[in-house]
Amino acid sequence: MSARRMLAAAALAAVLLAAGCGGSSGSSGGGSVKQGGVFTIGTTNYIDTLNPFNYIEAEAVTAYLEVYPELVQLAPNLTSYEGSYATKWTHSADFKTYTYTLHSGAKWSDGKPLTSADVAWTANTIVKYQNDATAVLASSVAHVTTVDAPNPTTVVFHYDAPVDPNLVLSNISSLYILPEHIWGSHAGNQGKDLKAFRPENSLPLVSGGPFQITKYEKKGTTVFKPNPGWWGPKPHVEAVGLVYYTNSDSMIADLKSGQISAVDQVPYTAVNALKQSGGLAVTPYKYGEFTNITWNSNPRKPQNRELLDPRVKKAMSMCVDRQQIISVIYDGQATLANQSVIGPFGINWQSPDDQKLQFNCDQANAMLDQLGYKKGANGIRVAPATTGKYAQPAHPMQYQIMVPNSLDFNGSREFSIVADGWSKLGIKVTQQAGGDSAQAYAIETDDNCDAAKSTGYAKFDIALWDWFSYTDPDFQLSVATKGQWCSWSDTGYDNPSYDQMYKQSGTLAGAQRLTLVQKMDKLLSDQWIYTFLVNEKAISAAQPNWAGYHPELNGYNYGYMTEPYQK
Amino acid sequence: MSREPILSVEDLHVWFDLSGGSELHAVQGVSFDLRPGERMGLVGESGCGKTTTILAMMGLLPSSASVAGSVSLDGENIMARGEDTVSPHRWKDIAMVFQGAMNAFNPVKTIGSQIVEPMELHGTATGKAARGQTRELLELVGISGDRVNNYPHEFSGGMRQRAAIALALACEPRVLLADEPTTALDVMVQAQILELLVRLTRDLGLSMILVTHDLPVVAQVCDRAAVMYAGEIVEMGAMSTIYHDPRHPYTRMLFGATPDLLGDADVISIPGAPPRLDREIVGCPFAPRCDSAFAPCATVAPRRMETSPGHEAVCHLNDHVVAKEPA
Amino acid sequence: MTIDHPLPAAPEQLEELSAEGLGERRTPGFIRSAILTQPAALVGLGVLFFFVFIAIFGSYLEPYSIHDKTGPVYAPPSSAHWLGTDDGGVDMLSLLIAGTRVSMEVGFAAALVAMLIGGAVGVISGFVGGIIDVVLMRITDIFLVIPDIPLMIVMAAIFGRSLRNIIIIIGIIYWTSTARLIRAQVKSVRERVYVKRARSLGATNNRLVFKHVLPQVAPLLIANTVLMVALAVFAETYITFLGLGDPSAISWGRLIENAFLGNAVLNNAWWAIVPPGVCVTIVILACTMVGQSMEDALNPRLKVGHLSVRRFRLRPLGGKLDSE
Amino acid sequence: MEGRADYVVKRTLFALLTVFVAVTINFLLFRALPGDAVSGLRCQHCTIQFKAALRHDLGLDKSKWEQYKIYLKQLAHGNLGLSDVSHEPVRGLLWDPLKNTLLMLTLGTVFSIIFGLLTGVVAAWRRGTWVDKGSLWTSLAFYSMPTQWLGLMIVYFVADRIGLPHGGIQSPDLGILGNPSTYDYWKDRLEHMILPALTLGLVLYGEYTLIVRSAMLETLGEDYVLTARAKGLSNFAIVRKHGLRNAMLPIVTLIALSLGFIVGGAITVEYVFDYPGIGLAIVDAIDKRDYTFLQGAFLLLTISVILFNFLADLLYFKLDPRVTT
Repeated sequence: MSARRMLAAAALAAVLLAAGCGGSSGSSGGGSVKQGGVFTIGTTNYIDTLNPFNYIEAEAVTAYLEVYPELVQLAPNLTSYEGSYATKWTHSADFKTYTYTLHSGAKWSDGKPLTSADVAWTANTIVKYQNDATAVLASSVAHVTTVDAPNPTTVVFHYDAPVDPNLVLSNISSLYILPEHIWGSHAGNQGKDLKAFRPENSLPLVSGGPFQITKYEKKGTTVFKPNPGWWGPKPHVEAVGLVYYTNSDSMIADLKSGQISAVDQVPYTAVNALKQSGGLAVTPYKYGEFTNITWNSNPRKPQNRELLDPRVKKAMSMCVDRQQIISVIYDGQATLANQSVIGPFGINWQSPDDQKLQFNCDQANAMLDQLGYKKGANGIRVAPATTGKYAQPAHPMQYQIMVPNSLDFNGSREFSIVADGWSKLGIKVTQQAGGDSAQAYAIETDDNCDAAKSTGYAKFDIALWDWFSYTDPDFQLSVATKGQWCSWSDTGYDNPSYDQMYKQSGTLAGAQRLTLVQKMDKLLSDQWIYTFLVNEKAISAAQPNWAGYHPELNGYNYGYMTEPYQK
Repeated sequence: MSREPILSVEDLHVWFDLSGGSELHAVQGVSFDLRPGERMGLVGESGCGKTTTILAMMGLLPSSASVAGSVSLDGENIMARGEDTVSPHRWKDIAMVFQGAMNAFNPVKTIGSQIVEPMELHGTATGKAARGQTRELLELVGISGDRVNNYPHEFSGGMRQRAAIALALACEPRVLLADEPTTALDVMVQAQILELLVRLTRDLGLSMILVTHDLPVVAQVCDRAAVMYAGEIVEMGAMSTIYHDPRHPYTRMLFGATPDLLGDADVISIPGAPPRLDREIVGCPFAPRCDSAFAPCATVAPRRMETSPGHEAVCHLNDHVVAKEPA
Repeated sequence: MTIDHPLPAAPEQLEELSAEGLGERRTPGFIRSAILTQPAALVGLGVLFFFVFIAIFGSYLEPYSIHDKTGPVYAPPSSAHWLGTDDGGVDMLSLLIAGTRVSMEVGFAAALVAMLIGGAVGVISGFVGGIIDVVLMRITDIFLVIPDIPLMIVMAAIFGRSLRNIIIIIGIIYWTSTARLIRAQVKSVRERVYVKRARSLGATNNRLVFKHVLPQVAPLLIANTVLMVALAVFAETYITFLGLGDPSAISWGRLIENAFLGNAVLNNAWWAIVPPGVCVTIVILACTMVGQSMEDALNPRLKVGHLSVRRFRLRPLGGKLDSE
Repeated sequence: MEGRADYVVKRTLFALLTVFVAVTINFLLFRALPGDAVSGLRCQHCTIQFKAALRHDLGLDKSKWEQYKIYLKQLAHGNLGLSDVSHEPVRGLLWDPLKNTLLMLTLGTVFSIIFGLLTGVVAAWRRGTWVDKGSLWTSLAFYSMPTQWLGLMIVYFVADRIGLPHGGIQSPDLGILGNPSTYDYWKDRLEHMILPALTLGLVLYGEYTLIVRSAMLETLGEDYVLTARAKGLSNFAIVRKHGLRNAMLPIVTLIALSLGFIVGGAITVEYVFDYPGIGLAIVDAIDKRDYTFLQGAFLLLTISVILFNFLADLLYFKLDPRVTT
């Protein structure tokens, strides 16, 4: 239903988007740029609040990038960072101090000066209440101890450990700088008042970005108008309208009838219809989502322990027809995924030695035969009895696969393709509905999940899932640590030596970090805690009289709204 | 009894369409006269066609019915063009007291408003005058005029029946058709209602047809009686003649029969059941239940005979007694 | 309980109408004759049998697998795919046949659950009477007022998405009207002469219920259950459409949901939208015709209309006499 | 007359009892979920200690009975709790969508009641004619159609043809460059309301026609209608003065009982037409498993249906002088 997935746990939503940012390096050159016009973008995600301490929906970030300044943002190539409010930055040799030089003469839209004091106040406030009121943005200042503002155009971040520049930039790009003169009075009550503040109640919002928000309707239209005091490249348009639809059908109908200018994500099932209707520019673009099978990899898992064996998981993975998934579910708009947890945006960090996955059911059958999983009378393979601490009796290989209903592709259909493949191996699976990802997580982790006692991850076996990819591998690698148990860990993977490597990776920079990251990536790949299926492509559509619309910048770079122009 | 009849029914037939295309011949050639001030009883078992007969006279049969014959009021055939000719006389000249007065009143309207309704409709009285008349009518039937604004459910069964009589008198009709006016009332109340009807017809000079299954009641109230069986009048004559000299076994048996003990059903304790009227009847329709049946009864339909002046019967027993047919 | 009967009755009326027209003991062939004499009931029954047949033998009739892409996405109807394909290139006819199985299963099973609960409550309430009757009927009244669909949504959202849950939820939400109807019937049967006689002859309650009361109540219960099937099929499409259906079951409701979520409208794929809804509509109509005909036969509550455009007709006497 | 006062008291008590039962069901159902609102939380700082503290804050560490009492007390103050997703008060979140829904619902219901009454009365009056048969089958058909499917059909076959939007509540370009005039605003709103209201109206129309027809048929078979005819009233006068008023009794009850259905229909209609009312909010809450919101919405819908049933009881009381208990 919703094109981009809703992030259920408020606290960590920011982490997912941490990689976001980039620069608007004037890609509007060439062709005639007509100023003015109203650019309306249809979306099936909504801006749930203009208070960044409280947001859950990814679409809120779209708004923050346009009204709250960031030091850096992801460049349009989506792989490196470029300056935004910061013009340049340096770090100390020990990677523990980062110094940013800021634009001079910047102003908030109400005429008050925008200075390093605002940056320091925002960062220090987040650090101060990071375990509670500001937890949503805590990852943007991970490891930060204090932030100084020695002069109005310089800001210095102090870290408690060496942190790789790529990770720092990745994190800092989601530090939405707030006007201290507005927000300063709302930091009382142990910071709890920060969450209660509703900036949307007094519009236009005091903005330090390219746009001001003049109208906000949570599940309606939000209107962005250029901020006259903005210090960066001026938007071309007279206004941008972000229009929310719950129903992609009426969104596309409005696009076809010319009522909206563009749609950032066209559902896969509507692509052909749009192409055939003609006139619209339908464009696939780079997107970070990749899908996978999640295997419960908790070493203390009580039942179906044969699924802890990487060889079994590999064999089973070999009989999943990923081409069929691409053609049936994505109508061809996806590519085969690498067996790397780091994902398509972090391709530079992936290990060249990761597992390769071929579709070959015969070989998979042979592998399972060889491993001693014989087929029973009913054609279902039997896992032999085992002894030891986790002894289990002989039992048929039949499992439940959890399919959360918030996947943005047709999960049931993917399940049936997976189930079809495995039935050829003599393995029977049934679908277990799991609500949205939060509820599915709750089922995975169990009620009594507790990393300290190593309880949890005892009941589920397999889930269908998807992840969003970032340019920095830190978050994806952290998901497999015990530290993420009962939180972002969906596998229950628990490997002290891996955790050790992860800890170490946080204190390395440059080539050293790359080597270690690749080693960790390969380890996870070999363990088959995930089987990666496909990398999704996203498809946008826009009216032919518009140019400069770069949907891939949404959530990463303010150019998303400043660059579109009428031809 | 020499006066001209006020109402005269001649050879009245009623058929009902049944599903499947067949017909039910509910009334089969009924003829009788009603003279001014006369009270006539129409007696018979349930389903014999007595109610259908008077509904036909009022033109109140449903669309599944077809009617033939004539109903003359003061010599004018009001059945000549069906609804068109009946409707001007309805309630103004001929009014009716319905069976089971329980449901004859609309439960959500006051008694008074329902009595006023026909007055205003037919223009006999309007507004204040109509309301005044209504009070008088209620007083006339023995109900306090203060109760005009009561709802039907606030009346007892007997009172409701009285109110129904008042309703029937609203437009000062000349003929009153009373369809089982005392069914479902207890014996004391029954007697009071009958007394009221007798008083009213006498005082107001009304003619009345009393439809009932209870022959003794007719004997109490009426001057003349017509006994119906299987859609036909099988015996008709002055009450005293019929009472003393019934010329049809059915009439005799009706006098002997006691009403059902529970008193609520239109049941008469004569063994057997009446014939079905959707089929052709051979011979005398009563023959299967008759205690005096003999050879011709099973095959030959009896003819109407005048056994004495003004007394007719349809029975083979009279074949040898009287030779004269009625005109 | 508002969509159960096309001619629904108010609670007050339920009592009356079932008590009417039941003077005598019914013979076992009653239902058969009630249905066979009414063309609408016959047509409805025929339609139901057709769908039940499809449901049972559907797996032999599906031209393609419902998991495989056997044609292009949203291919229009053709000789290869009579009803075209859906958003995954899956054959619509096969999906429709598979959907029949699940929808009919839910329909009949849920109706059965409602019948069992409603029937039991109705029989106990009507037969035992007294305080138990009062309490049970008060409960029934309350559940009659609590809006069923929101309750159904909440229960489905809470108890999880499986066919079994849906069947149970529909069943336990729709028992109320059955209970009221059956109670009124049982009460009237209980007062009948032959039951009283049996009781005075010393029959036990169990025997009375199973030998005398149930056989008399059964026709109405069956009629009610048939109507309930319609309701359950309807409810299933509803729950499923809101994303609360069994994710692994293809039902008609699921196909409607798929058409909606799969942008069938945008793709001009009427063949993905029209058939499942038509099937649901036809089955509900069929159930209504059968159930209603049976109920009408059991409760001849519609009297002669005293009001109609056509009044009685006059007939020339001669014609009639000729034919005599 | 005493009995009539009793009636009002009894119906009031019954309505209150029903509300109480609904509230209790609401409490119990949502407590039947595995775990509680806290156990599903996932976050970096969601330690066992943090969760315990939160449980304490939310009163989840108390006994179910204590929690129930607190729940009732909160409800009495109109407090429906905080949304599991947005952490805003549910009461506030219900209000905006409710306004939208009420508008659309009123339009659809008024449409269906007016047309349902008209065709129902005419069908009963012309019983057995082609008018009756035609309207009977039309209403049966509409009545048998799944609401969401009818909505899709209307989007597919009707919307473009008559130039009405597929969904939403206002045109996306309305009001971006300044506020639209009141006329433009309401014209736009109405255009977006027509199709969902029509869909709901058609389904209800089917039901109401059937209800009205059968109630009228029953009434027209009553003895007092025969009396009225005997009195000489015209058909039209009979229908108006005796038929309709009396048939209104069952009609009022049945329409009140159908409110649950209306509410249910509104949910799918809003979903299909992307109409941001309470139904769409419920669909969204289902999708996100926002149980506190669902709980609040369920309670709101239930209580309004109970309230309308109660009002119908009072109306019944007004219409029918007989009611005593």
